[in-house]
Amino acid sequence: MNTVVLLKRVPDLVEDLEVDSSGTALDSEHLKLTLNEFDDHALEQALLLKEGGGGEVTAVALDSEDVDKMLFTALAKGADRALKITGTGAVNGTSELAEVFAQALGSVNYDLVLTGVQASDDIDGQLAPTVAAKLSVPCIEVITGVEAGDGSVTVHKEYAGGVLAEFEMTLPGVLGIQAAAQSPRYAPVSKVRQIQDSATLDEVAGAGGDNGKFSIVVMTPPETGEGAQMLESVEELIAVLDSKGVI
Amino acid sequence: MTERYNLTVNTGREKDQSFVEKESAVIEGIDVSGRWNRMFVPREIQDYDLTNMHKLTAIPGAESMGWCYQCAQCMPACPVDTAGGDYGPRKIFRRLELGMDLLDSRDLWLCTTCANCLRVCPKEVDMIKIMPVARAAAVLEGNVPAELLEMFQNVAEYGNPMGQSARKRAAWIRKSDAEIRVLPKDPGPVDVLWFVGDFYAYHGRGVDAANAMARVFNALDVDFGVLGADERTDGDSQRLAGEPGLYEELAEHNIEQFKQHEHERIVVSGPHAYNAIKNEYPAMGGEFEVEHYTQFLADQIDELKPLLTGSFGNRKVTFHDPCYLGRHNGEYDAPRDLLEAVPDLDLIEMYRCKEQGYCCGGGGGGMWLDGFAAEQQSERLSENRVKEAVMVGADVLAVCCPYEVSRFEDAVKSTNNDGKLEVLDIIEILDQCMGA
Amino acid sequence: MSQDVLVVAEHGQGKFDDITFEMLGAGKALAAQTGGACVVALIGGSDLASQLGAADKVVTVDGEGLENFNPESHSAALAAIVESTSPRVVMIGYTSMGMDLASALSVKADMALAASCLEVQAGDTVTAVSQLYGGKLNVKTDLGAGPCVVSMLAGSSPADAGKGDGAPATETVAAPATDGKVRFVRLIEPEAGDVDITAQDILVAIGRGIGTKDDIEVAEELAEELDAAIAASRPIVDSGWLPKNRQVGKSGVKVTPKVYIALGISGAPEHIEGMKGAATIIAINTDKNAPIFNVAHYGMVEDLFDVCEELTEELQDR
Amino acid sequence: MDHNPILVIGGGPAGLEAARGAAELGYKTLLVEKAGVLGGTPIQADYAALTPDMENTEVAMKRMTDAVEDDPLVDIRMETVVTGASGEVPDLTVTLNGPSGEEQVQVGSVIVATGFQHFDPGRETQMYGYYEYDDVITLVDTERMLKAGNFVRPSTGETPKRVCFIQCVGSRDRQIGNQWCSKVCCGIACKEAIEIRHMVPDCQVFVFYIDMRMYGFWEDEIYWKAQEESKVSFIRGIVTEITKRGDTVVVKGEDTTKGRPEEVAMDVVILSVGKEPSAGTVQMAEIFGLPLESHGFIETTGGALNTVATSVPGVFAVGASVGPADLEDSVSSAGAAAMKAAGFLRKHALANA
Repeated sequence: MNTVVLLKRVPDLVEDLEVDSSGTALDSEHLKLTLNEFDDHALEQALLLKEGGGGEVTAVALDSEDVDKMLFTALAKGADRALKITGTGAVNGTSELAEVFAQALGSVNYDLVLTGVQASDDIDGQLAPTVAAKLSVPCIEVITGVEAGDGSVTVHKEYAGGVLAEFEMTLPGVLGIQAAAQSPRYAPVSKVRQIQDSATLDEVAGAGGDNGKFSIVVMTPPETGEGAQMLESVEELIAVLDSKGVI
Repeated sequence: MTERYNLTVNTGREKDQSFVEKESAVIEGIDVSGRWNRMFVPREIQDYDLTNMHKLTAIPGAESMGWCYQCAQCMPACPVDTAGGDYGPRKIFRRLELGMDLLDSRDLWLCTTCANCLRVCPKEVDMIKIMPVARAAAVLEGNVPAELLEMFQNVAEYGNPMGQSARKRAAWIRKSDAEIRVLPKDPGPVDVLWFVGDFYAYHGRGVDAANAMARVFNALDVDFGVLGADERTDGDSQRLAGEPGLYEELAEHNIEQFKQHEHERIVVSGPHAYNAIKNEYPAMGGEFEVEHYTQFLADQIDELKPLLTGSFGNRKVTFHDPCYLGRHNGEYDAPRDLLEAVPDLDLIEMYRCKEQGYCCGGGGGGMWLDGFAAEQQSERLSENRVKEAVMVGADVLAVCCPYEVSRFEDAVKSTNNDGKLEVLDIIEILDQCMGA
Repeated sequence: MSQDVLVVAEHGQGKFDDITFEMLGAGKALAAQTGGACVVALIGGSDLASQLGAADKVVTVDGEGLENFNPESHSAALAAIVESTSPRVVMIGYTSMGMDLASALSVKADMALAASCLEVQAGDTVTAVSQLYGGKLNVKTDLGAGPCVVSMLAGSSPADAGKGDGAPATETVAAPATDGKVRFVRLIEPEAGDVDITAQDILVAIGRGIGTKDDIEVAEELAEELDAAIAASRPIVDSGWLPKNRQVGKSGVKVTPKVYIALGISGAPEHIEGMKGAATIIAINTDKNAPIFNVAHYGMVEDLFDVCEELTEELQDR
Repeated sequence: MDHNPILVIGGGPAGLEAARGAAELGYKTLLVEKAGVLGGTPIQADYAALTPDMENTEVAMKRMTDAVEDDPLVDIRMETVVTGASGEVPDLTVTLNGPSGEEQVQVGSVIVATGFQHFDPGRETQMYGYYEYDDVITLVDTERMLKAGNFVRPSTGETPKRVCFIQCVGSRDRQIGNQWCSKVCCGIACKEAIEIRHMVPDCQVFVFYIDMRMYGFWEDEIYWKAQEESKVSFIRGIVTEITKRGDTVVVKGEDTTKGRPEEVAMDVVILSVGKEPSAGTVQMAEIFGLPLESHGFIETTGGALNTVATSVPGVFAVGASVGPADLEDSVSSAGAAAMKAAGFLRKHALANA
């Protein structure tokens, strides 16, 4: 089974996010991008499927800051091929991103497309179902388990409260991965550096999207309302617990 | 209410693979599943399968693992065995002879590279060389304890093991009451380029020491600057813990930073940074004059002494030699010279000091294997050491390695020595006694 | 295009999820702004329609394969309802089921979409406020005048506003045929856990800030002192450090204890969704900007280990 | 200078060196060798290489035999034994029995260099099954195979995968009466282990030992090299018995550093047999009236400071005839004896001048 993993770089939430003077975009000067953690799970799940039943894994990402390293890391982890989509410029939102990915997938032979269930910057929907709709293939979101079958996959979709629904999905299709069967593996930097020197990234020119059907009015930190009453010491904390009658 | 969890996902490799453990076992109605199961190993040794021994000793750098002739001199010197770890170079050798795959074993991760074994080993079985290359091989195979893996990921992503924002490395400087020149913002030649280090920059107790250092430098009129957010982890612990590529990336970065700013010498807060810059960076193209802060200050003891106007109240202070300042780099005097310069400070020695100094457990990546190691040992190395400090009657345990303040403070608590022993960085002691 | 607001009901195992009523309340308010009706799309389980008294109208689709949620057949059914009702705004839950429907509908029906919404307003155009970036920023978007889809965060409006008596008018749309590419097999209930955290008075919840599996011990000791149970955010459970039945939030459970102590939890919306109903929330985190402090009643910017240890000791001494 | 020749009994390394030394000092020497070839045990037992230098035995021994054969002062009698002696040195009458029959010669001094014999592992007990199992062999058998360049399992002729040495067979054992350490077996086992690893690189070699007795330079030049370069495994704890299981022989013992019993299958087991006084040594002692020390070797009387003098003036004993010795010991004592025999004759000549 050949699997494609769509990887997306998102703002790193470890950093403070600042909005630029327009009020409608993040301040790029202080912006650090990192791989969407759910996409990392999608990649892990793809690698597990390959290790379990063969096939190839192709990692696909849009050209952006540090994307080469991210793709070489995917190769170091065990992906067979890395595809960089170039020349798209800034992409506005999930719908446009999905359009770019869907077009790029035209040049790839795949059975299954995996990507993260969501991303912290999903303004206009999630990537997996959006790409699937554009490709006119089935999709299931919030997947925590995938088993390869013959021309199909059996998956577990997670609902609130830990209830799982088992589905069978005919391939080709798309899955939005919530969690891989194991934590995403670590790619030793030595290996990444070695791959960087020996492997190459495939490139494909990206076609522009539909520019999205929304515009950002303003980005603001959430109102804190009254906010929390800040405690300065454990004594104060004990007083609070005492007042709530729990100690 | 004690809780028991029913875990289905196992992420760590915490058990010695050389032991056969039944999934469950009940004897006379008592469930002895799990770690007590070792009794089910066949008592007779039925094979000496040396495949794994040969696999290991074929790794360049790990050859000497096969040289052990079981004299066992390493055992009493090994801090891990002392702390009930059932561990030591001789035992690793024997387990290898019995078929253990070190790359897939708990034994790979317990060594702190303290070099006590090498100090006494007549065959020069060199764990300091063996462990990093063996671990690197294990890391490539994906066999890494989860704690350590998280550290690698944090360092790879953010340049510090805490996983904190790289930009916030300089955050402590903004709050400091000392005058600190941040070279990327305020470039120009300086005498001293101070390599602050992760713990001084990010850890609460480390920041205390960093501020103390800045104040002492100010008082001595040291012409110094720091790299601020451009600094990254020195990489020594990552190298020793088995991520040579990550080490190289960090070293390349730091060397480039060091070369960008004109300076006479680098002064470091930590022994690991000292070891890396002194002994490892040259191979990466970075030749620099580097001093540990105790060495730098001990050289100026005559200027320092008149500034030490306060009293240390005749408190008894004992000093813990950091492995990477002492045994690895031969510096035993500078820290003691500084402590002896403090008025009304009574310096006493622990039984295991200088060349024989005990290890805090944080070296060689141990800092990020604390939970893993604690599970394998009857006590933490830091706890063993704190007990010794208390035994010799010390009021203060003085350290000069940024890993150690938090390690030993935790150990003071866990050994119920709260209030009996204070852990202070030497720079904090100097700062306290500078009057105001 | 009508001015109606179409609320997509979410249900499972014979009852509506809270989000259905939350959206119904919000949908009615929105319909008041558009001047249209608030219509509920009920796919499968048309026998539940009687509980939707607050709706102006209920459009149901029933048929084989719709008894249980199925991304493919429910998407097709929703598309049929949207085609027949031609609403201005479709409201879908930002939930596991809703995620399968909203994006697909947006592409297939060529409608604008805003995800993870806290609120929606309609004037000449529809605007929505999405909670994004792990709760660190709210993004207000303009979805234009045309039809649009909004997916609503659970808990973004009160459920009570969507509850009402009466029997709304009911319309039925025929279930469209599908390719059968997605086939429902079965539901798997979580294994009964040792502790039901939804039934606890006090929860000590741990998040990513705990650092390592072994450090959970610190929280456990505190929990023992408080006679509390241990709960966790998603990353802790994903790492296998605690079992699934301890997970609070979107893909875990919703909890309403008297006191919820959040240790090292930053407060991603997915987590807050599950715990904001707690009577008292105490958050301890080293990052003073962590979104958890927005929902917490009490906060401490401290290292969780220090606080836990000190608190545990103090409690032991009492 | 007229004198009766110095009689050197035994053409092994010690005898050859004694003869060469005496001749070099200008004394006529009569070298008597029982076998048809010079070179002693290293040649007769087909040693492949000498310990510790690993020099080819043929080459090394040829150098020694050439030295005596090329020297006109050395009279060599092959296939000849000493059967009697009467009178006193320096005018001792010795009866020789050789290819040309019995002959009496007058000798001025005697150097006994009759060497040792290997312990026979079946002599006292069969616990190692030497005569029972084809794949249980001795150091000597191994030398033969190594010299032939074909180290195999004797039972099948196949290349072995696992071979072990068992140290101290016939040595350090009160039960069988040999309480001494044979001094060289540890080194020879290491040497052979190295040779096996070179010849059969896929074969794992183990050495079961009580303590590895590597004297002087043998420590790092043989033992450490065996371990560090040839990756021979040394397991502390001696084997107690050997049993046959299917196709393999199983060694049973205790791994003393683990404190656990071991039962490990081997393809070939090599018994590191020790040294005993040779039959020739015992006979010569009788003929020349030399007392034996408590272990059965010829007693020397000078203690540590004169290692070759016997209780009979003018009669000296060297090499392994006086106790376990390595080549260095044997050759050194032979040199000392040559010097002392020459000195004995010279003193006598001067006294009678």
